[in-house]
Amino acid sequence: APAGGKKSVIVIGGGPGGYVAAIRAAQLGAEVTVVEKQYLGGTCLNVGCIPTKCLLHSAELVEQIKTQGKDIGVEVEGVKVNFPQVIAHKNAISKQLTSGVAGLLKMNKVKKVDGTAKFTGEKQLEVTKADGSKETMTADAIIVATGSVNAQPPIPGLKENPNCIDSTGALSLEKLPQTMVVIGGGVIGLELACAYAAFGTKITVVEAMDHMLPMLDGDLTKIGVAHMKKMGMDFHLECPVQSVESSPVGAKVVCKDKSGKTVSFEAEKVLVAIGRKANTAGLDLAAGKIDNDKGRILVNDKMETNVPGVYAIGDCVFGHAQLAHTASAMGEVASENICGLEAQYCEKTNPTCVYMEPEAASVGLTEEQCKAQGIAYKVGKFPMSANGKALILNGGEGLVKIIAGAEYGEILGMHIIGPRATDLIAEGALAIEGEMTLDEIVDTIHSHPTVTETMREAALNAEKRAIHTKN
Amino acid sequence: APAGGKKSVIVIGGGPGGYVAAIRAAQLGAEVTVVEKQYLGGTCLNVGCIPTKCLLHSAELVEQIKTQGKDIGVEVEGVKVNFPQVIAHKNAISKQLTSGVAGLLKMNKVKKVDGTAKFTGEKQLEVTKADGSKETMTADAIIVATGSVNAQPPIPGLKENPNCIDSTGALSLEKLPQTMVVIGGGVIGLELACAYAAFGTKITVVEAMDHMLPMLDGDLTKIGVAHMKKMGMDFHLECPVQSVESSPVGAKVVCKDKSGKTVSFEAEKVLVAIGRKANTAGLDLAAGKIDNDKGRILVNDKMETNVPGVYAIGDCVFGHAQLAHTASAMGEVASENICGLEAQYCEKTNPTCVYMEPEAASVGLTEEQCKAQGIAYKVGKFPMSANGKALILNGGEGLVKIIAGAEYGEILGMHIIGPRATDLIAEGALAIEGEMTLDEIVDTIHSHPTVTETMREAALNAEKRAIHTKN
Amino acid sequence: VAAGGARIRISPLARKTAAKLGVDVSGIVGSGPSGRIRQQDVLAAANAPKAAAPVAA
Ligand SMILES: Cc1cc2nc3c(=O)[nH]c(=O)nc-3n(C[C@H](O)[C@H](O)[C@H](O)COP(=O)(O)OP(=O)(O)OC[C@H]3O[C@@H](n4cnc5c(N)ncnc54)[C@H](O)[C@@H]3O)c2cc1C
Ligand SMILES: Cc1cc2nc3c(=O)[nH]c(=O)nc-3n(C[C@H](O)[C@H](O)[C@H](O)COP(=O)(O)OP(=O)(O)OC[C@H]3O[C@@H](n4cnc5c(N)ncnc54)[C@H](O)[C@@H]3O)c2cc1C
Repeated sequence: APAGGKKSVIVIGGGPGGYVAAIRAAQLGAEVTVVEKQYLGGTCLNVGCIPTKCLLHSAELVEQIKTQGKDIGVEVEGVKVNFPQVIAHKNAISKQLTSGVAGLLKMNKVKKVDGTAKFTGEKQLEVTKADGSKETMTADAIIVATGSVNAQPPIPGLKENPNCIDSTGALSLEKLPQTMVVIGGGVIGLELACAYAAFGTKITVVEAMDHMLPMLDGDLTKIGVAHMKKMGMDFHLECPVQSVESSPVGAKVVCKDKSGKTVSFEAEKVLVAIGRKANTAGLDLAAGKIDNDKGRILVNDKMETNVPGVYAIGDCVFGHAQLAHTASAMGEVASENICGLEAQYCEKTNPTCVYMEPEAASVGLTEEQCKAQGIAYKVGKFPMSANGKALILNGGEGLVKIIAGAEYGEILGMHIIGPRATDLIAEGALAIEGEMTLDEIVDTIHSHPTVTETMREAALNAEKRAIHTKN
Repeated sequence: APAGGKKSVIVIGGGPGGYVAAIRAAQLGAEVTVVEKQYLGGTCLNVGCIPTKCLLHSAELVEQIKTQGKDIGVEVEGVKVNFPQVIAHKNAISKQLTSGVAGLLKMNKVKKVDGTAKFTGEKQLEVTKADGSKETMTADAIIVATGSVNAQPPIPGLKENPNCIDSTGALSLEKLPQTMVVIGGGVIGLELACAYAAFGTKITVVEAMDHMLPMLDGDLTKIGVAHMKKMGMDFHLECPVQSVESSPVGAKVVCKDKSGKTVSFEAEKVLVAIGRKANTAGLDLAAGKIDNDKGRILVNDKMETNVPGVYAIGDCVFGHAQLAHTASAMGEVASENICGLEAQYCEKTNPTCVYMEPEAASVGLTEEQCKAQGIAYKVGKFPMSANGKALILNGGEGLVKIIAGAEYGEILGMHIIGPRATDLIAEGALAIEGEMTLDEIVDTIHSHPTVTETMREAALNAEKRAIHTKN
Repeated sequence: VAAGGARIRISPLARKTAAKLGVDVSGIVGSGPSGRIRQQDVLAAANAPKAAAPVAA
C-alpha cells in the first residue's frame, strides 16, 4: 500500500467504466493504476458509441440533403458518399477522444500499464505486458471493468464466412457494400442499418422475435420502424436464421419465416448483431473466487463483488443495461465506496437512447412495465407534428409520451421519438431524480420554438389540458 | 354575460399570447371571442419566431454542407441556394401552423372576429370589422394581447429609402441581396444576419453599444461572435448610425466610429433591427383608462391592469422579455385568474434563446447579475470541445456554464452555447423550478453520447470534481 | 417519509436549508405545486415564533 494512508487501486480495463473510475479514485486521493490490453476508451470510443454516431452524423447529412434539401431551398447536384472519408473522419474523432482520455489520466496522475490482467488468486493479479513479460500485482482495491464483446451465435456456416461481420467490422469496412443483411433488430444492428441505408446500401433486417428494439415503448418503435421502411429498409420478423451459406454475392442467410417456410436473403455483407457478452473469459474469475453468472460478474449496488476489495462495473456485470453511461456511473460509485464515501448505483434515472432517424430515448417506466408492476398511472402524449420546431427540423415525425403516477402525478417514465430526443430525455431523467410531478413540468416555462415544448404539452395532456392538441 | 354562469372573455389579438389565453379560458368553461385584425399566430407564426427559424434551418444545411461535408465524407457538386424556395418553404410552414391554430380555436369553440378593436370606455370596446362595419363589445373580462411592432429609429434618410427594411421585410425578400448592413446587434438582427450570411450575403453589423446580445452571458456572446466572424460577417461596435443616404448600390449607412470619425457602409439592403415597441397606439388606452408607460401596459403578476376585468399579456405589457413563450405563459395565467383559479406569472424559469450558430440559451441569473445583487455563488464550466457528441455535431464549439448558490448549491442560472443549446436549456429551467441543487444534476445519469453530458460535467466542475476536464 | 408514513414533498434546496437551520419539516405546509415544500416555507417556519412551531420529535 502506498505511503501516507493513500489507498491503492487497480482498474482492469480503460473503457468508459474503467477510466472514469480511475479518475474519480484519483480525485479522491487514491494511487491508481489502469491495466488496459488494447485501447483507452474501450468499446465506447473505439468501436462503439462514438464511431457509430460519427457514421450516423454523416448519414444524417446525406439524408437531410436528399429528403429536405430541395424543399427548403438548398439545392445540390448529386450527393456522393466518400465512404473511406466517412471512416477516416470516424477514426479522427475516435483518436481525438482517446488521446483526450490519455491526457486526463496523466493529468490525474493515473498510472497506465499496457497489458492483459487475469486473476491468479483472491485479489491477486498477473499482468502480461505488451513485451510478453509478466508481473504480479495487487492493491487495496481492484475494479474489474473489462467490458463486453460481440456475441457470435452458433449458426452453421456463419463463422467460416468472411462476409459475415460484427459491429466492429461494420465500422471499418473499406468500401460501401451494395447490399447488407442485418441479423438482429436491436439497437446496435438498427443504428448501423440506418447509417448504411442512408449511404445507399440496400438493407434487409431479419429478427427472430416478433418485434424490434425491445427496450423501447411500443409506440416509439412503431414510428422508428415506419421511418426506416421509408428509407427503403426491409424487415422480416419472426424469421430466425437457420444457417449461412456461401454465395457469389457474398453470403446467403437462410431463415425460417413465420409460416415455417424456408426463405433466404443474399447480400455482400451480413452484419451479425445479436447481442454482447461479458468479456471475462480470459480473466480467470474462478481463480479470483469471484461469483458470476455465466461470466457476468455479480455485484451489489455498491459495485462490490463477493470478494472484499474487488469491485466490478460496466458491461462485465450481471443484470444491467450495457451502456457507456451506466459503466461510468458505476465507476464513480465503485471509486467513491473504495475511497471512504457512501455511494449506491441507482438505475431509475438511467436513460436509453437509440440514435436512429428520428432519435428515440426513454427513461423510467414504460406503460407495459407499469401494468406488469400493478402501478396506477396516467399517460400524456403529444405528437411532434404539432410542434413548430420539430416541423422545421424533421417534418414533425415523432411523439412524446409521459407516464405519471395516478394519484400524485409524479413522473414515472418519459419516452420520446423525434428530433433531438436523446438530449430531450435529460429533462425526464432530472424530473425522476427530483421526484417531480406533472405540475412542475407544467410550471416550468419551455422556450419557443424548441422541441422541449412537446414535453410540457405531454404533461398538460396527462392532465387533459394540453393547449396544442386534442385532450 | 352568457347563460349558465359561464364567464365571457374577449381576447384582443390572436398571437401566441392571445390564442393560448383563449384556448385556456375555453378549457376552463368560458365563452371566448378572439378579435384579430390581421393573422392568427401573430408576429410569432407569421413574421417572427417560426419564419426566422425556417430560414435558419435552410441556412444551417448550407453551412453544414460547406463546412463539414467534405470532412465527414459527404460530397456535393456545388450548393445552390434557391432563395425563392427558402421563402416558399417558410410560408408553407407558417401556413401549416396558423391553420393549426385556427383548428384549435374551432375545436375549443372559441369565436373569432376579424377586426380591429379599440377602447371607447372602461371595459368598452369598439371593433371595426373587415367590411368596415363597427360593433360595440364588452365581456366579463377582456385580455389585451396586441403584441408589438418593429420600432423605427428617427435616423435621417432611413424612412425614405425603400432599401431599408425591418425584420418583416427581411423575411419576404424576392431575391437574395449580395450585401446587407444590419443596424443593431440584438437577437433579431443577428439571427437574420446569420441566415443571410450562410446564404451568401456579405453582412456588416453596426451597433451603437460596445457589445452585442446584451441578454446573454458575456462568455457566450464571445463564442457566438467569433463564429459569426468565421462566417465572414463584419462587426462595428460603438458605431452609432447618423444617417442613411441613397446609393447606387441600394443604401449608404453613415456612422460615427469609436474615434469620432465618420465611416459609411453601402449595401443592397439595410436591415433595421433596433428593437420592438408595444403595439397599442391604435387601442386608445386612455379611453379605456388603462395605465401604461409610453404605451406599454402596466400589469401585476396576475396579469391584471388597473381596470378590474381588464388583463394584458405578452409583448404589449411593460417590463418583461418580449418572447413568445412569455406571452403564452402570461396568457394561461390571465385566463386562469379570470376563470376562478389562482395563478401568478413567475419569470424565474423563463429561458432566452438565440438561434445563431451555434445555438445559445440562458435561464436564471448570470454571473453579472449575481454580483450586482450581492448573491454568493459558485460557477461550473465545461467546454463543448470535451464532449464527444458536440465534437461530432459541430466540432465542439461552445460552452456550458452553471451558476449555483455558494452555500446550498441551488441552481441559480444556466448558460449554454453549443449544439442543441435551445433544447438543453429545459433541464436548467426545470432545475430552477424544482429548487434543485448541483447534487441532483450530478446524481442524474446523463446518457452517452449526448450533449447533455456537458450539463452534468459543468455541475461537477462547480464542485471541483469534473471527470472530463481540469477542475 | 413523515411520521405517519405519508410522503413529504420537499425541494432539495428546502431539505438542505431545513437541515442547516434545524427546522422540522414534517409540520410545514408547502407552497409549491401539490404542496411541495420550498425554501421560502422552511425559512418562514424558521422565523415563526417558537410557540407556533411544531413540537420537535
Ligand atoms: C456498436 C456499438 C454501439 C454502441 N453505442 C452505444 C451508445 O450509443 N450509448 C451507450 O451508452 N452505449 C453504447 N454501446 C455500449 C458501450 O460501448 C458499452 O456499454 C461501454 O463501452 C461499456 O463500457 P465498459 O467500460 O464496461 O467496457 P468496454 O468499453 O468494453 O471497455 C473494456 C476495456 O477493458 C479492456 N480489457 C478487457 N479485458 C481486459 C484484461 N483482461 N486486461 C486488461 N484490459 C482488458 C478492453 O480492451 C477494453 O478497453 C455501444 C456498443 C457497441 C458495440
Ligand atoms: C423576427 C422575429 C423573431 C422572433 N423570434 C423569437 C423567438 O425565436 N422566440 C421567441 O420567444 N420570440 C421571438 N420573437 C418575439 C415573438 O414573436 C413575440 O414575443 C410574440 O409574438 C409576442 O406574442 P403576442 O401574442 O404578445 O403578440 P403578437 O405575436 O405580436 O400578436 C399580436 C396580435 O394582435 C393583433 N392585433 C394588434 N392590435 C390589434 C387590435 N387593435 N385589434 C385586433 N387585433 C390586434 C396583431 O395583428 C397580432 O396578430 C421574435 C420576433 C421577431 C420580430
